[in-house]
Amino acid sequence: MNKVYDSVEAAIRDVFEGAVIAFGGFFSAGRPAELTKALAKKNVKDLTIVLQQVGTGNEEILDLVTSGQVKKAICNYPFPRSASKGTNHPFEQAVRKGEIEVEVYPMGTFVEKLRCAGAGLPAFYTPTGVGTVVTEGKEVRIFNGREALLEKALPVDFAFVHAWKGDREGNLIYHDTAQNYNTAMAMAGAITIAEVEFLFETGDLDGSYIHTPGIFVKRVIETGRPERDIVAI
Amino acid sequence: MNKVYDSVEAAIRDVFEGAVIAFGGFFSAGRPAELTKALAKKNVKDLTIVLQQVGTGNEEILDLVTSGQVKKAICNYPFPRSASKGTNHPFEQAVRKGEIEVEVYPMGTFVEKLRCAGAGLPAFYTPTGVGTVVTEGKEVRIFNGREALLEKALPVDFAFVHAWKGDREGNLIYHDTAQNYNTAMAMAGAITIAEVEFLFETGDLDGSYIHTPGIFVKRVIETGRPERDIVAI
Amino acid sequence: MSSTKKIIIPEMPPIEREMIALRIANMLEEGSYVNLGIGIPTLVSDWIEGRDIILQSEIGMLKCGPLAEEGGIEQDRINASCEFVMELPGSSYFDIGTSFAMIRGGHIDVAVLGALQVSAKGDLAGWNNPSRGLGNVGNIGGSMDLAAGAKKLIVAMDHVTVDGKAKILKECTYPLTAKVCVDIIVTNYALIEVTPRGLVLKEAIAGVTAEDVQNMTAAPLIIADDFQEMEF
Amino acid sequence: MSSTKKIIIPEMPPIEREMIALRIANMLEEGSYVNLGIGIPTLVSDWIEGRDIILQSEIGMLKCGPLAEEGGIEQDRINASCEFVMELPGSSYFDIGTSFAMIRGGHIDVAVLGALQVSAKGDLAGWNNPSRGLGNVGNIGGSMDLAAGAKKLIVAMDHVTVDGKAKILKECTYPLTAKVCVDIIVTNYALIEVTPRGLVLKEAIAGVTAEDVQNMTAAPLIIADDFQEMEF
Repeated sequence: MNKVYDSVEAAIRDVFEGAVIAFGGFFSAGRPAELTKALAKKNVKDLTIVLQQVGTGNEEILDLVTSGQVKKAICNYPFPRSASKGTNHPFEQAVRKGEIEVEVYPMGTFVEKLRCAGAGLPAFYTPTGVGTVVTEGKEVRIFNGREALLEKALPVDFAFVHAWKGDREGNLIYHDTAQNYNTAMAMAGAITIAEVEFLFETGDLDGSYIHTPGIFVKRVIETGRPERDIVAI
Repeated sequence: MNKVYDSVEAAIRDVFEGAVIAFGGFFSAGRPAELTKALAKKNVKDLTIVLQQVGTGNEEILDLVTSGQVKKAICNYPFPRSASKGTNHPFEQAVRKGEIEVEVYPMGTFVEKLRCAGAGLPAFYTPTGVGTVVTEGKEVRIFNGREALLEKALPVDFAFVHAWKGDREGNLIYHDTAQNYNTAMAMAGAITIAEVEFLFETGDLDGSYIHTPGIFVKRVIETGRPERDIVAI
Repeated sequence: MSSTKKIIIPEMPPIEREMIALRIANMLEEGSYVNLGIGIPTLVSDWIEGRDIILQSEIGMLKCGPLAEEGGIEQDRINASCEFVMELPGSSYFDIGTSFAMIRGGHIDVAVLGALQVSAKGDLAGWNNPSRGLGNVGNIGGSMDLAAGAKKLIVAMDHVTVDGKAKILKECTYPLTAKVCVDIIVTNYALIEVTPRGLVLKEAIAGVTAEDVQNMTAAPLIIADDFQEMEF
Repeated sequence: MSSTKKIIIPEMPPIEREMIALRIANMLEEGSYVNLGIGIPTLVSDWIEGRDIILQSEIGMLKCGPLAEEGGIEQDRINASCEFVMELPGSSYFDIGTSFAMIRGGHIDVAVLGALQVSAKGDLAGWNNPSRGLGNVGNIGGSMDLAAGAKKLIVAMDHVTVDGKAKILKECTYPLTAKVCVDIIVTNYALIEVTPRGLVLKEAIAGVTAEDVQNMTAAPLIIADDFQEMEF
């Protein structure tokens, strides 16, 4: 199998209006910056974006926001940490104006919703968030004397992930903490697209140490190793 | 941290009557044979054993059965494949006589029950088993038009796992398909005990390719690389 | 109609198990991920060597290779039937949790399973033959997950039991593996599609008529407009 | 008592943030797995170098090392606060799903978190200051999972807000992170244990009396039998 595409543009050609797209990465580490930039240029409207947070260390995602392509964001740490930075931040401003809807989940719930979508499990119970605003509108149930709330799987139409090494069949290896959400998002995507820093021939990666087996990945593009800026949150 | 024990006997010293114990392995691959042999010698009663199956390729587990230490088995492929082999099999005979209770789950449900126990998730819904005997006595609920049944986490008091390489802090690497249930069971165990073929100093294993991070493992024993027999099921 | 319906076996001998496997292999598309169950399904692997089809083994291996010959055996590399297998370029290993995420999550394009019975609606009974007398406990293994999760489910089996009883029935009488899950049944006499209208007979082996197949089948068959001889 | 209760700040200046961190570091046991939140909790790491304590970072790193100096920076190796960190012998990396399996699954012995408010029952409010005016959306991050999952939860915070309001209250008025989750509160004036009987004042810094602490606290304090001066 050869899942390699020649360009990021070709790899995202079928992203449609209203699509739900997950973006891997945690702050600066392991984010699919090249795919995101190509998406911003493509200018597809009414997107729901699923990601850790918007615009701190992954500034390229802001182009989607400022160009009005984002309808909704599903996050776990949506805003700049500092309230004063937030006031001047285009994403927070768009949320305050009601232009973008935001849904927030605790990190562990967020990642599990994605994994469950990829794993064919429609829902799960978690003790996280019981007795907080996260519980609102959700079923709460007691298991072994402890309350837990019902959370549903979060499937996505597309998952954009960033890997260190990849082969032609979509087997992926992430680098250090750049793995983060990429693994769960790769599972959750109906169409998962991986930008890889280094493309290998099939068979050149050790099959015992693959983080994302190729079955979860539909398309692969080699985008090179980026130079990341140092970011303060 | 140094989690290394000198002997399998010392590592299992606190296994108690009535304990729930998970055993890694799938048929012959990746089974904690040395820990199991030590447990059989220790002769602790009323055990609930949690494992793929009993006695095909993991004959050492039969000593627990024939010596009457097993009260219950939670499995996914409990009996020999062949009905005629089964008739002469001590585990199947014990089950037929009502001496051992058996609970059976589909493979995917079985492994997820263990992972959820290790991951602090009390329960999940799965479409697997809907409309079958597996559903009996369980809640069925519809998500997105499809039925799913409620399954609960399966925590275990002890998990015995077998790894290829391990270090003093309990970081484990499994070999090929000998990984199988070991990963999920290591997570599920209140006390997870790993027998490793090769023990390394902490820092000698590549941290990017650890299958089970040391936090899930309480005790480590080096037992050498076994010679496995070829087994027909 | 019931499972006790009188079954008439045609004079024409059935095809071998290998040919059932070949017919199925010919249905698989290039670029697909496939899981093969124990028994006849395993034989499909003999017919796809060199093709762009990746086999998943539920034990936790993707791109599972052919059975290992003497000398190529690695004791820690087995398939879900506990047979030693070969590695291929691009093979990968993972835990059973991830393996069943693939299976249940709809990432497997085709699963090929054996069966004890299949119903007119595509219910599958395959894990528990009540004659074994073990009640509701038995070897479920990965079958229920595969039946629930694969995008397409092909059943490979003999058309009737060794003692001449129908295996394709209006309703299954054995414990189910999953309801309404089978897409195609390939037997040693015929190829049948499960559709919302019912069972559609698409192919029969050379020398066997649609009537012959119906006479071995305890559920009504709709003869396809393009009904034809099974080719390989 | 409410959060508007009149708070009296003692004349004795509080200890520095680093000393709060040191007090907490001294409570950690050898051989424990610890997760440190943003803010004062992060400073705990400065006091445990050379000790047999393993730090977990929710981004997916176990045995997270100290902050990386110029030259030791690897752009793909950051902690959950987006700071570059060092690797140690035995460090490992994994995905966030596995990371939160560790956290929620009770594998973390101690979590140290900052807080905006703590209640008499040990409720924690830390993720959302309503003054920001963003309603029910905000930066939850990993805080709710840590509060729900860690075996022991220590809160590290200033005793009162910058504008002199109580942070330890009968009931939290800010959105909760988790109910009944805090075990110990260490502030720049005192160490308080949360018990089923209520808040037990165990230690106060030198020159500060139990009464002084009560005067800064909008929940009733029980003075421990072994109440003593905070030592480092």
